[in-house]
Amino acid sequence: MKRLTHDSQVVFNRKIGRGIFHMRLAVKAGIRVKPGQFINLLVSDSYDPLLRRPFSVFDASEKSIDIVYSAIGRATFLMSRKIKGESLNFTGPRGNSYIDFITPGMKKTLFIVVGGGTGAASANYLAKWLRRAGMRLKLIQGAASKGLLIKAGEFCKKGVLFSTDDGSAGIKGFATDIVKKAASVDSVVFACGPKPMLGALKKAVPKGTRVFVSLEEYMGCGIGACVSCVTPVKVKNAGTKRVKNSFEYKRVCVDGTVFELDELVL
Amino acid sequence: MKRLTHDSQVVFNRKIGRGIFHMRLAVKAGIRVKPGQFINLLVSDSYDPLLRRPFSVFDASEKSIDIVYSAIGRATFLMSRKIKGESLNFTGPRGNSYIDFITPGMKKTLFIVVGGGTGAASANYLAKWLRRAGMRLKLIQGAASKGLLIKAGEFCKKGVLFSTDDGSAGIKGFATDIVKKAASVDSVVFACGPKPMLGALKKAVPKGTRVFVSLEEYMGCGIGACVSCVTPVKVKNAGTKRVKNSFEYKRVCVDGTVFELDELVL
Amino acid sequence: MKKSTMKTDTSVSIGKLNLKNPVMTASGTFGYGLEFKDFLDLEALGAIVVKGIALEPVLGNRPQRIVETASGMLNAIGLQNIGVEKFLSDKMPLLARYKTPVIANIYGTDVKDYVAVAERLADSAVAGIEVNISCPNVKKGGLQFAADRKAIIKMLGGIKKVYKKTVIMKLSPNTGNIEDIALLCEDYGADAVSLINTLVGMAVDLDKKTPVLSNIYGGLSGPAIKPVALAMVHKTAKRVKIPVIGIGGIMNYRDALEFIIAGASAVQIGTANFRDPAAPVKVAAGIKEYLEANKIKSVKNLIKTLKYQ
Amino acid sequence: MKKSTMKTDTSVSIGKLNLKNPVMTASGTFGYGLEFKDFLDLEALGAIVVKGIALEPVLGNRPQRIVETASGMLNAIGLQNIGVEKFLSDKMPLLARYKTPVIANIYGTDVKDYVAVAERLADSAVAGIEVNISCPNVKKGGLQFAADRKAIIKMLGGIKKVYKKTVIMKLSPNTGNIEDIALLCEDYGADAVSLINTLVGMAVDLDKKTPVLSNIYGGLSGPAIKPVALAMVHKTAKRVKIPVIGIGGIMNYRDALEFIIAGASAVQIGTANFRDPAAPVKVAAGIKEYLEANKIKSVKNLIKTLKYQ
Ligand SMILES: Cc1cc2nc3c(=O)[nH]c(=O)nc-3n(C[C@H](O)[C@H](O)[C@H](O)COP(=O)(O)OP(=O)(O)OC[C@H]3O[C@@H](n4cnc5c(N)ncnc54)[C@H](O)[C@@H]3O)c2cc1C
Ligand SMILES: Cc1cc2nc3c(=O)[nH]c(=O)nc-3n(C[C@H](O)[C@H](O)[C@H](O)COP(=O)(O)OP(=O)(O)OC[C@H]3O[C@@H](n4cnc5c(N)ncnc54)[C@H](O)[C@@H]3O)c2cc1C
Ligand SMILES: Cc1cc2nc3c(=O)[nH]c(=O)nc-3n(C[C@H](O)[C@H](O)[C@H](O)COP(=O)(O)O)c2cc1C
Ligand SMILES: Cc1cc2nc3c(=O)[nH]c(=O)nc-3n(C[C@H](O)[C@H](O)[C@H](O)COP(=O)(O)O)c2cc1C
Ligand code: FES
Ligand code: FES
Repeated sequence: MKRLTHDSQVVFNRKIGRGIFHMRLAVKAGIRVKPGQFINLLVSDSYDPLLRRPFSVFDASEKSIDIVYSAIGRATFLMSRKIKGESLNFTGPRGNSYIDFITPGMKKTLFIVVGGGTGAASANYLAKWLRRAGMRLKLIQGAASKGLLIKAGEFCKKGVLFSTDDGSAGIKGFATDIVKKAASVDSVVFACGPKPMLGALKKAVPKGTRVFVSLEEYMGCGIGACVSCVTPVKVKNAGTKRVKNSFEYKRVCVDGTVFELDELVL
Repeated sequence: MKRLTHDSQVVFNRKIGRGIFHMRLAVKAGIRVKPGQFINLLVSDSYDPLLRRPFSVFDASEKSIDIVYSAIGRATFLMSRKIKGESLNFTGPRGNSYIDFITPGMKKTLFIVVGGGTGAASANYLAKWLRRAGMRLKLIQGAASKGLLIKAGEFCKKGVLFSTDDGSAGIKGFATDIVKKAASVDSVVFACGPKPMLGALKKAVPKGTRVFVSLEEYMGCGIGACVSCVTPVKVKNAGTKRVKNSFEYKRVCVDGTVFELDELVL
Repeated sequence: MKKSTMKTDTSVSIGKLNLKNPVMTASGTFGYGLEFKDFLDLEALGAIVVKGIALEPVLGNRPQRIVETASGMLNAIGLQNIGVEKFLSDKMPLLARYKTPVIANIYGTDVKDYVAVAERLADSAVAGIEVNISCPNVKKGGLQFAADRKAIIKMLGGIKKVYKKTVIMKLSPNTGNIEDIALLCEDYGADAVSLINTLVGMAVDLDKKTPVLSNIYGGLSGPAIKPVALAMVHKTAKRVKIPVIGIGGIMNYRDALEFIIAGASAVQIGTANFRDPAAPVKVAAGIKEYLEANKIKSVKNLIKTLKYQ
Repeated sequence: MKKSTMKTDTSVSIGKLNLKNPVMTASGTFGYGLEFKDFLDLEALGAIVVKGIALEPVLGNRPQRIVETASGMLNAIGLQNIGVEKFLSDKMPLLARYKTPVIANIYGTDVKDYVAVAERLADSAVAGIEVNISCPNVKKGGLQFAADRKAIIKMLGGIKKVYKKTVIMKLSPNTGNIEDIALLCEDYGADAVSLINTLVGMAVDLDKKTPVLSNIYGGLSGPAIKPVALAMVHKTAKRVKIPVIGIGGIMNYRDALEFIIAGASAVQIGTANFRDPAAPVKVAAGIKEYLEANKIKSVKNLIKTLKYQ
């Protein structure tokens, strides 16, 4: 019981880009996080902001969980002011994982891992996992401009490819442009980023390439109870007598966040 | 214009008793504060807490304003966590002053200054003023117990008298017990403290002694506009044809906070 | 002192139901209950009120379905649910394992539908029903019943005929006369009333110049509405004899006790579950501690004890 | 480019009134205006709406009169005011010095009183009246008129006969049909409607077991009610042709623009004045900057421009 609510302490909370912060939370040993999962942070004792805020796990160890976040609104501004030693409560980790989709047959597969914007957070942890598992891997990060690139963790390693919309770092263009060159039907793409990027991915890869994406939706509970975070997913056998609708709503927080791109109604 | 709204920075925010804090705010030079006045602090960017919170000025210099506060609820808890350098906005100083009631004929008068609980804040600044003006003065502070006594500023000087309800410091009993011994018809009493203490004062002094008290009421605006902080004050010529009511409501924030005890309907 | 008088009694009665404590979960904020089993002891709850159930499955509204507001949130889920059949076959057997009464929140698009769902639940393990005539987020089956006296009379008549266990009517704050509707429900056989459902609200996205919610309007819940809920519970409890269940912005045991003192016989915890999934059991525990600390034998002795100055 | 088209136009019309910008102060939160002259430039306001004025002075309710709630506050001032005579002799001459229209918020305990105050103001420097039929904090003259169609018809008939300048009806959110009441006001000659007044609410002091406010109930205002206000403004603006003035939890220029896009022709700033006494001029300045930054010639081009997905 209650094993999914945790009190943690801020270890550090560094600015690592334009409005982007890297926060490490110290947790009691024994929390297992799979790549792609998120935690749901209670940012304030006050009722404004009221709801928890979900963040993908950027990195995790036995005793800590890292997130990388962009200070864009009320809760994230408050977070950016937290200092070492302050307490933060979170629920989770929750959600499925990219690696749930890895089958034994994928031992030789090239995994193309793409993070757009703060979507790079879960891409980092996934890349680390794949590297440690000895998988073949290409890591790509796209951002609007140099200052918004997240240069931490796996993204400091050699061989990572970057793109910026304005060309201020890496190639000028979108992360999907890099994917286009790298992807083949035999590769598997894992991606997290803004909706338009996920849409563009579909066109960037050869037909038949398997693409899995992690979605972000506005969350109420983060534990599957309120059905607010839903996304439309195609229904098999749609149009038959028993199945009236061509899609159903699935909960991003527990049915995802990772879905196969082909199944989504984008 | 706008000269009554100020941005200030926390210089220090020390714990000086059980749940009691002494905070110094650095202000632009030129704010004049009279003893008994208060400032109205905006504690948080969040809308919860929503309203400003009023605090009596405990001390003031050309470049700083001090307050002493008890952390009893949401806003004051937030205040207690503020650290050096953080910004706080306040309106004021507002309200009348104890010294508005000092007449030229009071040069030789003994001023009995009483602070009960956090009411000691304004008593301190008043005592400092009286001492500097070369007036005769007896300073008294009452609290529930030793840990709640405010030992700072004038209260560290010799000759101050203390009372605690439980006898853990000073005399055992109420501040009004000390007043009883000290007061004569020729003395003037200035007091700030909880309502029961102010009521007890009436009985503690010889008939005819002038007593002035600073009131605390729940405040909306702190600038005289919302008529929420009112207290009933006796009306002269009540019962005559023109004056129907025996009392009228006066605003504590601008008509007070200091009233002559005799005029109040307690 | 006799032993029996020393134990603190937190139980309350709602219609034919005896609850071990006055704390229920609010419909729509607690899923089908099972989602919370890793966060709290489901048996420490007074009752579990599940997500609104209709005769047929409902897809619900397009996203975006919720948005945070100052100390509150708007939701326009559109009553997405799996339908009564699937609820009975897939969820209820799992829920029935816990020693906590399950109350089914029901709704329909017309009176007939409501009655049909009630009838289908009559012989199930469900301990009682809460009839939602107050959802602001669906075109039909929501607010049009909230203040429609004739429809309510017809609905209660139909339901009482087919459903013999406890019937709670869930009332809308979006009327000028919630007490009158409560009285009407009492007159026509409701065992209890629960209030409030959400207040109709709206959020605008200034950058896109569109409503934030796909449904345009949503229901406001959370601490923001607590004062409104308290006033309505107080006004209603003064008028009716049946139990009033207080709902709206209850975040902790102190909030809950305020509702109870103001007239509520039990409370429901809604939005608080999103901030703290263990909130309902913390509220129940807090009430018990309060009773013990203040040497109050039974929580019943607190109901409607507000004093006036 | 012609010079005249280059200037950003923030003016709006409400009835016969031309306001230099759409930002007014909300009655009861801005005193008689003069209290704020050290905090802002009174001439930078679209209009000053003063505290509710009655025929005779009113003492108001016993303290405690207000209390903070989550992102909101309850007030039960009880319409303490100095009466229309004293307002005209003591306050209006000082207010009239500023180049900003003054709107008098008026109320009475019966229709006759309302009409009498309006008549007394007819030849004064007051530029318009706002008729408060929605105060939740007085036994008479408040909510009983809020949804009473006959009384409203009678009241508007009486007022329009004696008062020829702009008449704004201030509506209550404590009804199920604010749009219908707005339509009625339009039909019977109101020049504009303003909404919302406060929502009826209550706070309980758990330690004392009493209501916090001496009046038991109070009116809820502030950011907490903004979603409710936005929904009502949006619904009303869809139905009526006269201008709608949006009120409720507006704290900054972005909030104000949300109301305008949703259908408001002007806005009023209430509780925000307590947090920041300069709020109304900051809102006005923010709107102007927004128009300039987005190259929108006139704020009128934003009114009711909400798009639907
Ligand atoms: C599964 C998931 C993983 C995420 N991971 C990251 C991450 O690693 N790094 C990162 O910077 N951001 C991440 N986000 C987004 C992050 O949750 C939002 O940026 C954050 O909630 C904004 O809060 P705010 O109060 O600062 O902004 P606000 O001013 O409240 O809102 C700004 C925007 O943030 C989003 N948002 C606000 N509240 C919620 C909520 N309760 N649930 C979901 N979205 C919300 C909305 O799109 C909103 O328009 C993730 C979101 C999800 C759903
Ligand atoms: C003129 C004046 C001078 C004051 N000086 C001091 C001082 O020097 N030191 C000190 O410790 N306290 C002082 N107070 C009291 C102080 O303002 C309250 O303790 C503080 O507002 C509590 O806020 P909170 O959020 O922590 O408590 P909450 O949990 O919000 O409320 C606790 C209690 O604080 C009081 N309170 C809350 N909000 C307000 C408000 N807006 N206006 C007035 N009272 C309120 C109420 O009595 C309430 O029951 C003064 C009050 C006034 C009116
Ligand atoms: C996301 C969400 C979904 C809801 N769904 C339902 C529902 O299906 N049936 C119902 O009667 N009430 C529903 N409600 C209303 C709640 O049960 C409750 O009445 C309301 O939220 C006020 O309580 P709170 O402030 O504690 O949340 C829902 C509320 C929320 C926030
Ligand atoms: C302290 C206070 C006093 C008020 N007095 C009046 C009044 O006299 N007449 C009136 O029509 N509205 C009165 N109101 C209501 C406001 O004008 C406004 O409609 C309401 O507060 C909602 O706006 P807000 O959320 O911006 O405060 C009062 C509100 C407050 C907070
Ligand atoms: S956030 Fe509640 S179901 Fe996903
Ligand atoms: S606090 Fe508003 S008048 Fe005193």
